[in-house]
Amino acid sequence: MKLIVAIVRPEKLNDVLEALFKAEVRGLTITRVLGHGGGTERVETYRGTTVKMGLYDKVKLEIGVSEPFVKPTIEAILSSARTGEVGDGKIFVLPVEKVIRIRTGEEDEAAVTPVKPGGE
Amino acid sequence: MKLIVAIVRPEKLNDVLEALFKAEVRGLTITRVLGHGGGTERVETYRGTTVKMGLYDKVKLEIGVSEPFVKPTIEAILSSARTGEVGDGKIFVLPVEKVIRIRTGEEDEAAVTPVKPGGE
Amino acid sequence: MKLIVAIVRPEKLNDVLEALFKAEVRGLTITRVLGHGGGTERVETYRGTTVKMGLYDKVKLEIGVSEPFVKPTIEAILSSARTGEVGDGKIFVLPVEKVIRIRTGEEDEAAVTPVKPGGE
Amino acid sequence: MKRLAWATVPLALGSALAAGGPDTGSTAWMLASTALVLLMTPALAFFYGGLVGQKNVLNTMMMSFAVLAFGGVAWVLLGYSLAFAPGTAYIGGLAYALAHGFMEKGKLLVDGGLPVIVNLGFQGTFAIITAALISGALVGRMRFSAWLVFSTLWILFVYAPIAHWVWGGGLLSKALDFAGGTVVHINAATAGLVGALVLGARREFGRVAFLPHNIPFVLLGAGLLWFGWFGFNAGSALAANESAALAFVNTMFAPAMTAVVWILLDYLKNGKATAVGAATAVVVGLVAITPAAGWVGPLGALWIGALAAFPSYYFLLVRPKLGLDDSLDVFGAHGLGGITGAILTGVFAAAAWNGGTAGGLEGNWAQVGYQVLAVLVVMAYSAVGTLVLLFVTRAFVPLRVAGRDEAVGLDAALHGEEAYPTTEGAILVAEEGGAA
Amino acid sequence: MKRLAWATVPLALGSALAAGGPDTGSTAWMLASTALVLLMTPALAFFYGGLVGQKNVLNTMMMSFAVLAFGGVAWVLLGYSLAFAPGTAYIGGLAYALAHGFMEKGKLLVDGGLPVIVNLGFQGTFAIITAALISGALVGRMRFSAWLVFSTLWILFVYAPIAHWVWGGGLLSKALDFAGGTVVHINAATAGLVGALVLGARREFGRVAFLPHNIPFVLLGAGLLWFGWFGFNAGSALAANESAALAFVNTMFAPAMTAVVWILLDYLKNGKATAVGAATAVVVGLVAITPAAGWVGPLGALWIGALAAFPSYYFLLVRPKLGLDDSLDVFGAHGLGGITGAILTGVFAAAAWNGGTAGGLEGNWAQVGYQVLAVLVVMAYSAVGTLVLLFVTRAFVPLRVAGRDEAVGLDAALHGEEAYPTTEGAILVAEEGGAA
Amino acid sequence: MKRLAWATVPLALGSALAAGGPDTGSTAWMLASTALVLLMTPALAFFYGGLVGQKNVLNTMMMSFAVLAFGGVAWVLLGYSLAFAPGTAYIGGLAYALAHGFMEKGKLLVDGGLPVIVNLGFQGTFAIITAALISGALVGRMRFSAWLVFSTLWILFVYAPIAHWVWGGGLLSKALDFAGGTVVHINAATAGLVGALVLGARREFGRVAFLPHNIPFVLLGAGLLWFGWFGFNAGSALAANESAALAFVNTMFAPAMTAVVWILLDYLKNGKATAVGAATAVVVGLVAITPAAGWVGPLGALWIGALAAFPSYYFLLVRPKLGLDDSLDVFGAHGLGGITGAILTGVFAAAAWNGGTAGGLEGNWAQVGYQVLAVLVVMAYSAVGTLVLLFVTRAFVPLRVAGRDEAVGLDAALHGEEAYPTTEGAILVAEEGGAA
Ligand SMILES: Nc1ncnc2c1ncn2[C@@H]1O[C@H](COP(=O)(O)OP(=O)(O)O)[C@@H](O)[C@H]1O
Ligand SMILES: Nc1ncnc2c1ncn2[C@@H]1O[C@H](COP(=O)(O)OP(=O)(O)O)[C@@H](O)[C@H]1O
Ligand SMILES: Nc1ncnc2c1ncn2[C@@H]1O[C@H](COP(=O)(O)OP(=O)(O)O)[C@@H](O)[C@H]1O
Repeated sequence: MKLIVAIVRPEKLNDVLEALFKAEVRGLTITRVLGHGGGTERVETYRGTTVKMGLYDKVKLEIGVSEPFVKPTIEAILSSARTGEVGDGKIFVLPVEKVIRIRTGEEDEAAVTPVKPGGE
Repeated sequence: MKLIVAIVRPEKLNDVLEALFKAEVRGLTITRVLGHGGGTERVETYRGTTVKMGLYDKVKLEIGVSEPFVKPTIEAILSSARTGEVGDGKIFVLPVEKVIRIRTGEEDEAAVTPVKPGGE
Repeated sequence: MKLIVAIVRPEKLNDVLEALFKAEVRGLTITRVLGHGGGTERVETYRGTTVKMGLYDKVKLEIGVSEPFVKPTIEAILSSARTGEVGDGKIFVLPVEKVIRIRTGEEDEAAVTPVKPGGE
Repeated sequence: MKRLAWATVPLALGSALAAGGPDTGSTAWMLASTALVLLMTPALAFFYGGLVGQKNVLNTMMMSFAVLAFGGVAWVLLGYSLAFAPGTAYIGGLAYALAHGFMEKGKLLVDGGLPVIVNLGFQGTFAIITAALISGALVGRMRFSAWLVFSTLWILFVYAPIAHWVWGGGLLSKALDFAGGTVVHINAATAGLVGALVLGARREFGRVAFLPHNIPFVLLGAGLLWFGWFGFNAGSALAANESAALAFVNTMFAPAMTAVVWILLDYLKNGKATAVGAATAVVVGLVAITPAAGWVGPLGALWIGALAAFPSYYFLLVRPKLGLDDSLDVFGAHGLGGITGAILTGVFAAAAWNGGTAGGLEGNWAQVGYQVLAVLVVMAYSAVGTLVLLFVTRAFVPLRVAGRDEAVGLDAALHGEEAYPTTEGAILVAEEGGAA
Repeated sequence: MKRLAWATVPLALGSALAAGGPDTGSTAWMLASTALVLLMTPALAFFYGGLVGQKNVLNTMMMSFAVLAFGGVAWVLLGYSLAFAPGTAYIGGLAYALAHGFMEKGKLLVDGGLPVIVNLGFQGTFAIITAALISGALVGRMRFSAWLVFSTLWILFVYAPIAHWVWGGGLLSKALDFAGGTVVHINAATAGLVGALVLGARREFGRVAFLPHNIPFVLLGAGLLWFGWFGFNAGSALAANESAALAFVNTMFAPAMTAVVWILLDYLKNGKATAVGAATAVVVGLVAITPAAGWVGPLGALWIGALAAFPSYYFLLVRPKLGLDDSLDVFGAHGLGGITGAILTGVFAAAAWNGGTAGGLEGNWAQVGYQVLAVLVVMAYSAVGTLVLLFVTRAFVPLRVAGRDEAVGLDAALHGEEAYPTTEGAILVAEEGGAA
Repeated sequence: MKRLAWATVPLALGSALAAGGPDTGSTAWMLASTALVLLMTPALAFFYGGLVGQKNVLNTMMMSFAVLAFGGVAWVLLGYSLAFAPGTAYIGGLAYALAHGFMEKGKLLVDGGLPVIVNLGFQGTFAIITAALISGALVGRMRFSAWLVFSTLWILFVYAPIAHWVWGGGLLSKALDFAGGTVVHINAATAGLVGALVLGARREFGRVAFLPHNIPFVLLGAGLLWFGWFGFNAGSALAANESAALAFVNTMFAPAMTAVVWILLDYLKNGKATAVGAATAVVVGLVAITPAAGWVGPLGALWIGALAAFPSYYFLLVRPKLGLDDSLDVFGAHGLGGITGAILTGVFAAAAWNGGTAGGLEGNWAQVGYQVLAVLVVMAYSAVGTLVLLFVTRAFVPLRVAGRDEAVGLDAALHGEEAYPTTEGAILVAEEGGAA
């Protein structure tokens, strides 16, 4: 089991979601974050107060996957999130010791295998 | 040391916090996230624009615990966050190499052992 | 490769960013979170409804670094984020299996080495 | 009381009128007042909308806006006539239905210095805000379609008759009610109380904290309500005269006094002056001065403002503990504020200021009796009428939403919208259905 | 039509005037009306600003506020004269430029019971809101400096001539347009349509869902627009008289009816009554009743309100599918609402209510012809004029922003601000440049 | 100047009055104006509330709302009398205290065509907004209870005397101040400056960027302020006459001009037209035209609007670098705008437009001297009076909050509320104390 953490541009999120969907990745969690990287800064002025905004809106995806899904997931993200300009983001692959589905108590592989829709 | 990452329904958060409190888990960090899972989608319409909202509000808890607390923490979450309907969320257990308490510089076990109240 | 996850006070964020900058750490991702710890609670009253607010605004930093940067990064955070009062936060060091820069596909060390500005 | 003046009292005021033409000054003030009172309903939408949680903002606001639409149309077609057309002591006739009765010999009728059709608009804004006020007791669980049916029927069969009794020449003409303390506030608050009891509490009531999602909106609503209330009270003089001026000044200072007392009570209790409290106090003070506005002097107004703070302040504290989910405290603010104001109008009415009608302090304690009677009659009729109409409504459509919808929030469930949509994960749906 | 009255029609109304002094009642109403119409432009800023995404909020709002500034100054210096000074049938002269023409013998001129200078302000608020309306079609991609140039020229060379034709004694004086259905709404909507076509769609159009960022703001805008519209329509009577009262009441009930129909259409389509829909309906109803306000009776107003819902409702549904990025549906709401209202004014004009002018239903179908003609002439001139001015503007400054700026959002890119700034990561810049 | 007119100048205007009755037209306008000016204080709450960070929103807004409460009550009990009752040249007497002086022979007194009690309300709204303005210099660190004490005393002992000098027949009656440039704006700004210096800067001043949390609120506040300012300036004519019309039009176009210049200055400096800047410019323009509104012609108003932009624009840029934590630039906007306006009123006063009073450009340069003198006297008295009252207040309660409260934010610390509460982690507290 791995946790794939990807930071992407917000305007690319829908493309990424679609690519993941095609790669049969179903479950994931998304967080609005602010990224700081190699890019240039933006200046904003509010009356006499001038500030540099060094942080940019980004979106973080966290995707728990079993081993066979690691590669396809990464590839789906790489292909859909890339613009080629500074600020495209990063992917981190973290080891996971255990995954549990709260609803059923199922663990690991079973926990990340999607169920038939019908709920929420 | 482990980092327990749990994604739960926002309306269950208070129950989960209470359960964790009873399990003597004190420190944790909470993030508002959006979840995508096996559930069905919601349709919204704004004038001529119709959208599917495939993301649902969830809450992510991150809890750094020492080994003996791993099991009670997971059990507290499982018992308090479950509704039985699709969308209850997941728990991930991640290995942690080191934990440091910023205030004191204490490491690992000591870092996650609560102090007496009185501060913030 | 490691992922350093630090939870700090929002009012200390700028100091931390400056300290990290001086430590030559460039890339990082920031999330607004709510922390629960050993601190005291705040009471708020809205008409007849009185609530205890047990959560405090915090900021989470996630910083992917290569081994040689682990120590300087932690030290930069410790020195810049500390106030000495309860609520200063925690640092977690997590193992990372792989890092990829989305823009270039570069992996690991190369992925977290900053590029020359000019983009975003 | 006052609306009677409409048809029967000659204009005792300034401006010399060319035969048949309106008094342009009073007409100007009544047009401005009507616009001001109309604004109170969107203002209420913000006052209420700020007080609810984020998942029910639009539903709460739409409950007010919908009355502007459905209630407004019902008013012009039928309600106005039931309230103001000649009829029995219980209800008006149909002579003014469908916008009849405003013309004579091919010209717009002028009476009391005003084009009579102004009354259709001015009185309509009162009917609308009254029904909208009720919604504060019902938010978070009522089916929107049921609200549309109920609120429209309520304007026709609860509001219009009571307006007739008090202002249309009916039953309660001995009570003093300058601008609608009983007709509007006590009436709406009683209906809200009954509605909250019939609907039952929200499922999460008592377990989850219901917090306001946007207190600046509450303050915006309170500010705009105050602004609009000048039209409500001073417009109820139906002329730009001394009575309007007195009502205006009282409407400015009474709620100021209520807010002073409320802030001091807050300090006594918690050591903290809450903004939600201050906004609530302003509304309570406005409610309390409404029946009294043109009958009392400025010092009487200050007393009414001060005294009105107490019942509402303490009732709001205990209400949640009673298990009563009058969600936004319509009864605590408008009911108790209205009752206090109605009774104190009988106490503080000052013959010198209002041109002849004495209150209890000037020896006429009988007036207090008339006031109490009017309060009781209105509450009784409003309670029964509301109950009947809720059951009538339920015959067509369930009153409450499904539990699932209540949990998700009424904005998404009933309106298919969120108050503050985010684009993340919003996938455009093409006509054919398309997309992932 | 009405503004002609300004100079030529004697005051048929009440108040006896001392020689030369203004009618204080009508003056009071016109001052209040001017303030109300001025408020409509900030209200529009909220209506539009709530409908856009978070990265373009300030730019959208500034497009309205900028017209208050640049358009206002242009109006007092030149625009008013081009519209209202004696001139040809096509355009007014320069006699009133630079605020001339308001004094006589060292005193402020009074005519028709009003200080004439009131007209400079009242008409100015119309010019401003008209240009501001156009911006809804262009948000999210237009360079702000280009908007400043274009909108100012547009007031002078498109709005002023059309106002002259209809109200200044020019070409179209046979059409009924009580408060500006053609001059304001059809005119602005046509300009918006042309502008949207010339600018082209936003880059993400059709790929990304453009969602409103704050629907309470949309409701606030709609509420304040309704409030202000009473000045717009009832103020267009230019007196506090019966005609103003009728226009007022119609302005209250017609949009109520539009909202009723719209909500029912929403229920039929999705089973959900949307808040954005209700707010839109109110605006459509207000637009539709604008030309008719003083010409039709209340039942005619309800009919116009009801019928106006249909074309706009269905056009808004298909518009995005046409590939037309009229971003905030200026044409669907103001264009179609305006056309429906203009034509139906010819149908429902009621001689008894307005003092003599019959419409189609009373046999005078020719009036419908005049109405259609006015619509076509205004649309044709507005389209051509807008096109020319866009090209003129482009000669000085590109109309569209860079693609990069469109992606980042116009608030940060063009105004150097965010609507809801956060302090995180904001590093103070010292004078010398300093910091990281 | 003008308020003197209240008691002594006969009504030179239109409407023929029945003996003793009010002029309904002027009464209508004064009621509307009073409502408009009252709305300015909630509007200011939004203008200021949007400009502060998220942790101090409610405190900032409450500083304005509290003046509506405490200041309003103090005004009716005592302040009005100190300003307007017959007394010495320095301060009024007690004849009008406790709402005396509005009746004669059991009837409400009418004078100058108006029910005299209107003045109690109209003047009260001025006193309230003036004190509320000061708060902008003090936000983020002042103890709320200290503000309650200070602002109430300030209305009684700084505002009322100055109003007496200028309008109540006192010292400064030679200066032209149509609607309160010195009494309101320069006075409040001086008090703000002194207050900011006495309190000292916020702890994070100069280290952390203080950014506005909600710029749409700033624009909403500016829009509503503009709307209300029509009552402020045109209402100061105390009648619906030519002078009111002129003041109205000037209030519309002068701030438009200021915004034009400000936007151009912004373009010159950064290439970006800021929304906060535009909103600020509108306020600066409104401040500057306030003393001049009825004294100058429209072109003079444009000049005043244009010239007023410069001192404020540049002072706002340097102010933070001076180490002066006049947090929301009360001095830069209201002080400099007010001084510029006061002096230029003496320059541009146009005898033809105002009925006889010439300014410098027409040869009467002495008037500029009176203007400067009035500015200096008001600033001197305001500074000393404010200083004394701050020390008096400090004798009872500390002026500043604890450092810890400043860091947490004044909303949570002083009011026990957050502006935008979230339910996450909010645990209901039962009566007994209960829960985790
Ligand atoms: N070392 C890192 N740790 C965590 N997040 C990072 C790191 N480096 C970059 N990021 C995230 O990725 C985003 C893009 O990175 P950036 O360096 O700007 O561009 P690029 O990856 O194209 O060189 C940043 O805004 C930040 O959110
Ligand atoms: N593989 C995953 N990786 C990360 N988060 C996930 C994953 N699967 C589910 N989640 C999170 O858990 C939530 C609930 O999951 P879902 O599949 O909808 O229901 P259930 O777990 O009951 O089957 C999702 O909304 C998402 O936030
Ligand atoms: N075990 C933990 N797991 C995750 N986050 C924690 C943990 N303990 C503390 N935190 C985070 O660190 C913040 C500060 O911790 P707290 O215990 O209040 O103070 P201190 O670290 O100074 O003792 C908390 O608000 C929370 O966000």
